[in-house]
Amino acid sequence: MVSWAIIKPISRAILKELGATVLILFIIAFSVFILLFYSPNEDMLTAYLLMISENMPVNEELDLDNIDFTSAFILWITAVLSGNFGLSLSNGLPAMQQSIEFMLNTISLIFFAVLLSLVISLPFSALIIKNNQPITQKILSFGLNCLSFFPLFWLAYLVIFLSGRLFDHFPLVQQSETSGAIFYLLPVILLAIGSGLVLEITQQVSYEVKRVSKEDYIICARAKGASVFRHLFKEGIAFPLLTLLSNRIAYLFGATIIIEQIFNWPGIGRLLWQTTQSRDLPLLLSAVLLTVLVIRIVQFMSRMCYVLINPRASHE
Amino acid sequence: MQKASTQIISILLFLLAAPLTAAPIDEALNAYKQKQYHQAAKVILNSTVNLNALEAKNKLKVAIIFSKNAKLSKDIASKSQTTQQIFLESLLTENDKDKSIFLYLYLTDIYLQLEKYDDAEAQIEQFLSNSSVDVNYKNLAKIYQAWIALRKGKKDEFHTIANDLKDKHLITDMAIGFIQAREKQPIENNESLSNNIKEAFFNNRNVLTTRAGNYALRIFVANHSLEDAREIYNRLTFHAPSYTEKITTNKIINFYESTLADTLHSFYMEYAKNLLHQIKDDKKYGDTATFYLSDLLIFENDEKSANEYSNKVEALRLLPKKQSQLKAVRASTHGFLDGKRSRAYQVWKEAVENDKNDPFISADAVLMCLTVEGNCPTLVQTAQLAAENGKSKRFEELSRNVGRYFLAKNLEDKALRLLEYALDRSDMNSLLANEPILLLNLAEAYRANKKFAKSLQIYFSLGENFPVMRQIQDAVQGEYLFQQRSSGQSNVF
Amino acid sequence: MYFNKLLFNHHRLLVSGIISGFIALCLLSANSIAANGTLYYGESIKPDTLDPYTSREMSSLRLSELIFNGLIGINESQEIVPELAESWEVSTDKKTWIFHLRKNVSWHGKDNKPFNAHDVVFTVNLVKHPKTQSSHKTQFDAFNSVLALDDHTVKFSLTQKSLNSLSLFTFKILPKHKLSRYKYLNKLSSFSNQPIGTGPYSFLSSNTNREITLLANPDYFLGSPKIKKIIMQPFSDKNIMNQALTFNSLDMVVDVDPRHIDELQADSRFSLIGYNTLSYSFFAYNHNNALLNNKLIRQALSYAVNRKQMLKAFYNNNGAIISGPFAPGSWAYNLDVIPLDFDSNKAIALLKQAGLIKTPEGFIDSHGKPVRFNLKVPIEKNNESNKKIVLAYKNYLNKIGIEINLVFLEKKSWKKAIFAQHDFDITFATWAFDDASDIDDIFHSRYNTAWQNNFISYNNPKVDQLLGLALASTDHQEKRTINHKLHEILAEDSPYTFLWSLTRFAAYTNKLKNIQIHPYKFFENAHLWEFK
Amino acid sequence: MELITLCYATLVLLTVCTFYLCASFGFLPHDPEDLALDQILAAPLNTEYLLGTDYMGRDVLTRLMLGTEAYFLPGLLAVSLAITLGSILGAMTIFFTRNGKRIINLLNNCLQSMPRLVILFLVIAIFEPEIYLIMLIIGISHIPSVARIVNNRVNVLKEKSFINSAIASGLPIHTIMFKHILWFNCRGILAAQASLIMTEAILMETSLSYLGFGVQEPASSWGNMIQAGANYMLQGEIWSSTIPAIAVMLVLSALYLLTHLFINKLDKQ
Repeated sequence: MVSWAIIKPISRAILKELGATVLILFIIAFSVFILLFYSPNEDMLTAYLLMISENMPVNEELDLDNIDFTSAFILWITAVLSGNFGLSLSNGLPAMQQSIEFMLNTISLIFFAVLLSLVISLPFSALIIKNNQPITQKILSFGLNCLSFFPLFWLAYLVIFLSGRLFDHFPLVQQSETSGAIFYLLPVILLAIGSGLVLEITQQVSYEVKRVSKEDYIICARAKGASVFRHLFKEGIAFPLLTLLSNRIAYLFGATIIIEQIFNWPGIGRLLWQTTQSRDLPLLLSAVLLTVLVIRIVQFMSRMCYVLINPRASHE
Repeated sequence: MQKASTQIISILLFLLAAPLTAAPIDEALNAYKQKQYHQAAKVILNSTVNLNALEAKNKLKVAIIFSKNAKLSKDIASKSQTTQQIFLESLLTENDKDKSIFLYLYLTDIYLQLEKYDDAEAQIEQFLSNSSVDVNYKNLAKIYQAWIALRKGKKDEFHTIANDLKDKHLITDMAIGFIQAREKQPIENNESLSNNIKEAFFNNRNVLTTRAGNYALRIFVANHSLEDAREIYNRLTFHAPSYTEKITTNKIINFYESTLADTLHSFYMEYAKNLLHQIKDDKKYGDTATFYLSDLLIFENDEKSANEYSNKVEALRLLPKKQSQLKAVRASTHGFLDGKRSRAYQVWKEAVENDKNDPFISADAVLMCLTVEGNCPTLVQTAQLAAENGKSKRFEELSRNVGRYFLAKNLEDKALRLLEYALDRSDMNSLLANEPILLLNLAEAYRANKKFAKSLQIYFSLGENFPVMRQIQDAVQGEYLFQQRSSGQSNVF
Repeated sequence: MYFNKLLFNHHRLLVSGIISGFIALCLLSANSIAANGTLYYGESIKPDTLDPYTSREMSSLRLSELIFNGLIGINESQEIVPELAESWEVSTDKKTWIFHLRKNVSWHGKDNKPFNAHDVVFTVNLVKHPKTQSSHKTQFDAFNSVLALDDHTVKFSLTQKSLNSLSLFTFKILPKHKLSRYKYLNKLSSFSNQPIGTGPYSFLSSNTNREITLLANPDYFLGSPKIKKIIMQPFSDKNIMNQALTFNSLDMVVDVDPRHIDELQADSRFSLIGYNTLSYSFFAYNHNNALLNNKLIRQALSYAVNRKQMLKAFYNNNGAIISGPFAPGSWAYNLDVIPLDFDSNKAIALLKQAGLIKTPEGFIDSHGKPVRFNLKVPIEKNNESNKKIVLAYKNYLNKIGIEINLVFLEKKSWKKAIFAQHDFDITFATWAFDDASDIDDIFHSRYNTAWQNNFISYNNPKVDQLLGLALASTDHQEKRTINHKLHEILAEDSPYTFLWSLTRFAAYTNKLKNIQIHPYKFFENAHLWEFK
Repeated sequence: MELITLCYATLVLLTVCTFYLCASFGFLPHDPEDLALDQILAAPLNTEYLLGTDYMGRDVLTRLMLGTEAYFLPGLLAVSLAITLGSILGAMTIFFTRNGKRIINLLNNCLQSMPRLVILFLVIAIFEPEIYLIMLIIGISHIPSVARIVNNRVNVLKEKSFINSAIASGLPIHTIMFKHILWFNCRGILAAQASLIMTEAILMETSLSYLGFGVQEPASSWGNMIQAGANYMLQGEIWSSTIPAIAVMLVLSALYLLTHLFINKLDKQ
């Protein structure tokens, strides 16, 4: 039985978020395009515009060599809206399709990293909650903290160095044919620990659970002998996790740039880096837009989950 | 008190004496350890140290340095003959009017050493048919003719040609003396020739050309007047051409003294043998000295003393551990030179088969077979297998010697493979830290496999330590020039 | 080692516990292990383009060796071997060459278009087009005209005869049917990224990592290649590339970093093989700068640099210091020219002689401005030995009182600044040559326009004249003499500070056999390589 | 406990300040440009070089001291930019209509949905990789988030009708804005925010150094020291990168502890 009371706030939130997402995508596209339009490499822009205008009904008189900003932007945005992101300048494949391919690799990396952080940090926070000694707690979390304060790439080098000494054969590099899961090992561990995800989850969850369990109604319920687990899970674990995820997702994408660079991981971060280096405009633009889109989707989803669990939140 | 004062005095004496005797030898040993053998010898010979007055220990050190140089010079000499032959022949075959007539003369020289007398004769006649040559060179050509006659066994013809020369200069006489010294003939007018040389170059400070230096050094060595030879050595330039011909403004050919390396070999050899003879009865170092002496005798393929030394080597006692393990192989090698060949093959074979883990005895057996120019295909095959399968640094010497053996037998690709193995096994972090003889053979193997750039690269590095290498470098450059086929591209790396 | 033990004797259990738990998790979804028959090799420089003409980097030239063929080829023992041409004739004046082409050769791709004489003619005209930007154009200047006599015969006439005329025909042939809509070659054309050739390997795919997959061409006319697939993986981090090799993720590394040589040499699983000895590094001085146009100043800069020390510290003495514009492995190197020794006093004296004034703060020029040069260097994450050299150079010059302003540029902008705009004072680079040792395009004043190799705008009539003579000479010894003279003049004139020549090393696993590496083309006979 | 953390944090930050002062007055143990090419990658705790030498034979300690300038000053720039502009913008929201706040929210959302490194890439691709420019971008990109936090605080204050009563009591607007809102009520938050931004700026510079676009040599920064040393790490020469990495860790942990102190204080308020 679906009641109007649930549907209404959710649909309202969906509409609100969708509107915001579209607006944000537009703003980012616009500002990126400004940056690129005024960059010194005009010939690249011309080549790019030429390419996207090839299979489009464009005004024949448009002079692509001396195009002004508005018409260039309109040209680009119409092309993008019709799904035409152009072909990559460096390998001639459709740009968006490639970006999606790379994005999937990154998403799997991030997914596993989040999973791993949960696997590590939930038991850990349980441990903290259970023996309620502030000193050990602080020292433990401070130690974890220190790990995430080391520069990520240095940590990666250290792990590679040590794993090389420890295990004789340690597959470091993903080969396109043999995407065996073992290649995920180091990058995922590093992403989880080095970017501070483990630490933050531990802190947030233990803090929130403790806070919630001190609330009056929980104490009350406990006294009555009712099960408080559902509530505790909702308030103490699910909410902080969702907030954290939507706040940190952009940062995680940033961290993958370094990780992917080190492990030669064919992901979107590396793609972004390489396309800025090679000035491969079509690919760069589609990769940036895709990244923003994915981040927005993740934020959107977590918001939806939040609203689903707690319909009152849609008002905020 | 007394003890202290004697100590102080002895220290003072040591400090005073040290710069006079020990310092150059230490410096030389240092260079020797860094495999700069030429530098080591040069330091000793340039210093004021009287080698005959040294203690036995230092004499041994110096003798080892010299014998190393002697062996290397021999190898350089043989490599330079082959490379120069190829280069000069390809110059000869190039269809062009601007050809140098001196080509014929220098080619004769090479052919003579390679014992191709008919070719040599043909070349020298070509040279003499040209009328516009300076009289000195004409005389030289005639001397070469005489030399060919001598090699063919006609002693009288040699003398008649030598005596009939007109407009003789000192250099002509030196050339005749040089040939007699090389052929181990008694040198005519020995006394006066030596005196003339000394007068011309020692007192008057005339410039010693490479050619004159080469001749003089050989003559003095043949006379056993080592101190004079040393004087000549100190003034020698090792890397200069002995003749530069400018054919047009844009075409210059350099000709190098092809026998210089060989002369150096004889010089070092004589010196080393001399020193070793002096200490071979020493109580402490006598046995080691005898061992090294026997080593040199094997290297020279000396058959006369082979019998005597084959027993002597067996009886040596006070040897370093490594050398004493080599006694059997060395004694049998002397036996080989004495005619007991099958016995020697047997001993070598056993050495190779029995010693697979630490292969320095088998490496020595292969070296012996190579040195006495024996034919031991099965032995080398076993050694080759061991060398290819062995991974550690100890296999460097074995691979090197097997590679050298193949190179000597003209199996260039096999040789290159094994020498590259040797380089790989040696694990040195810079090229020049390797044994020069390995590098020299490797460079030659590269050249023979037409990998000229690599060959030249090694020669270039070696040339810094061994200036006499220059003649090979020039010839390899020349051969490369004729063989290169590319069209000319340059890229940013 | 001490550090390892300390750390791991105690924590090993914990760490391996966590890791093995995770491995178990991962293995649930593990795929198959690498199929043998694929050769992975690592490069540190991503190729710009894949056609053989528009790029100027070794990495793409190596690839083009796999994809394309010339009419003839040169094997690693310097012999001319027929490739697309079966046989050839030459007129008596050596100016007209007629090539009979191989029949039954087809281009890669599903349509199997046959290769014919028109492709050859098309290629020559395409590269000769004035708008084509290629550093290979000098080679094509020698062709006067080219004509297809029939489908399998081509006639070339040359402008002048030269010593190695035959070698001109090693240029790679491009397919006419793919490029017919282009008038000239452009880096941005789709062909440059998805090339089609006749060679032993055909281009399969390239992803944005520029990981390039090549597939064996079973119909290759010199026999089907033994290795089914070759995959080129670019690494932005040389340390990781080396690790990938030692952990068996790669089968071959094309250019081993000097600091890994010792490590790989000691490892019996790998073979190290040296190649391209014909290359050298240098600091180049822009002659458009009024000060650097002065020979004395350039000489002074060369004197001020202690090359021996740098070679020892950075390369462990694995290289040779050179004195002039040729590598010591080349036939043209003049052994009589001795490299300048490090002598800072002489450098200072020369600077004073050139009219600069020494003050306690450093040198100033006649207008009282401090002498200050911009040294532009590409940021190459993977080649940090370059950075060391540049820093040491700056340090040496600071010591004699000349200020160097280091400008690190991103690689693309560096190329543009150096080769196109000539906007720099000093730069550091490395040339790689083939064995013709032809420096015509580097020092001839004719080649000082954009994207040509004389980017320092060197102009010396005497050098120009000698270069012309060397090009036209048909006498081997004469050619050598001229080059020796050039060496002498250029060493004296110091348009560059010539540094050293290093051997490049490739490393490969011992699982591979029949490996022969061509001294400067690398993959020349890759179709014979195989796995054990 | 608090005392210990406070001591630790001040000690670390004081050391950094001393380093900076020493570097700017030229009190350095070695000449930073002096290359000892025969002493490359010397281990720490030797007689001549306390913390060893780097890959060019330069003294690590000297470069560590010198590096504070290029490493922290740009970061401070980013922080001060973000904090001043962000807090002013946030405080001014009292005059804003609902839409004004929405714009701030939207901007913040925009910046939150784009990895900051990507923004930096775009800027680097177009302009030169200059550290101050990079830090300017970092600073600017943090303005909306600071503004939003201040705005939230202002909203809370508004609910307590704190501001309205202040305006009613006739205080001038700027006094209310700076003194009452920002100083009395936001200083803890702002300080925490500042140290967060600083942390991010530092890590960002280090990451960019790895990609080759941080502070360029020969100027030293801790980031490029770690990067250069890391090249030798896999050969077992771990010290020249570990020392600056540890230094970074110490500073960041000090900042982290300070932040927590502020936040705790705030909680108690």
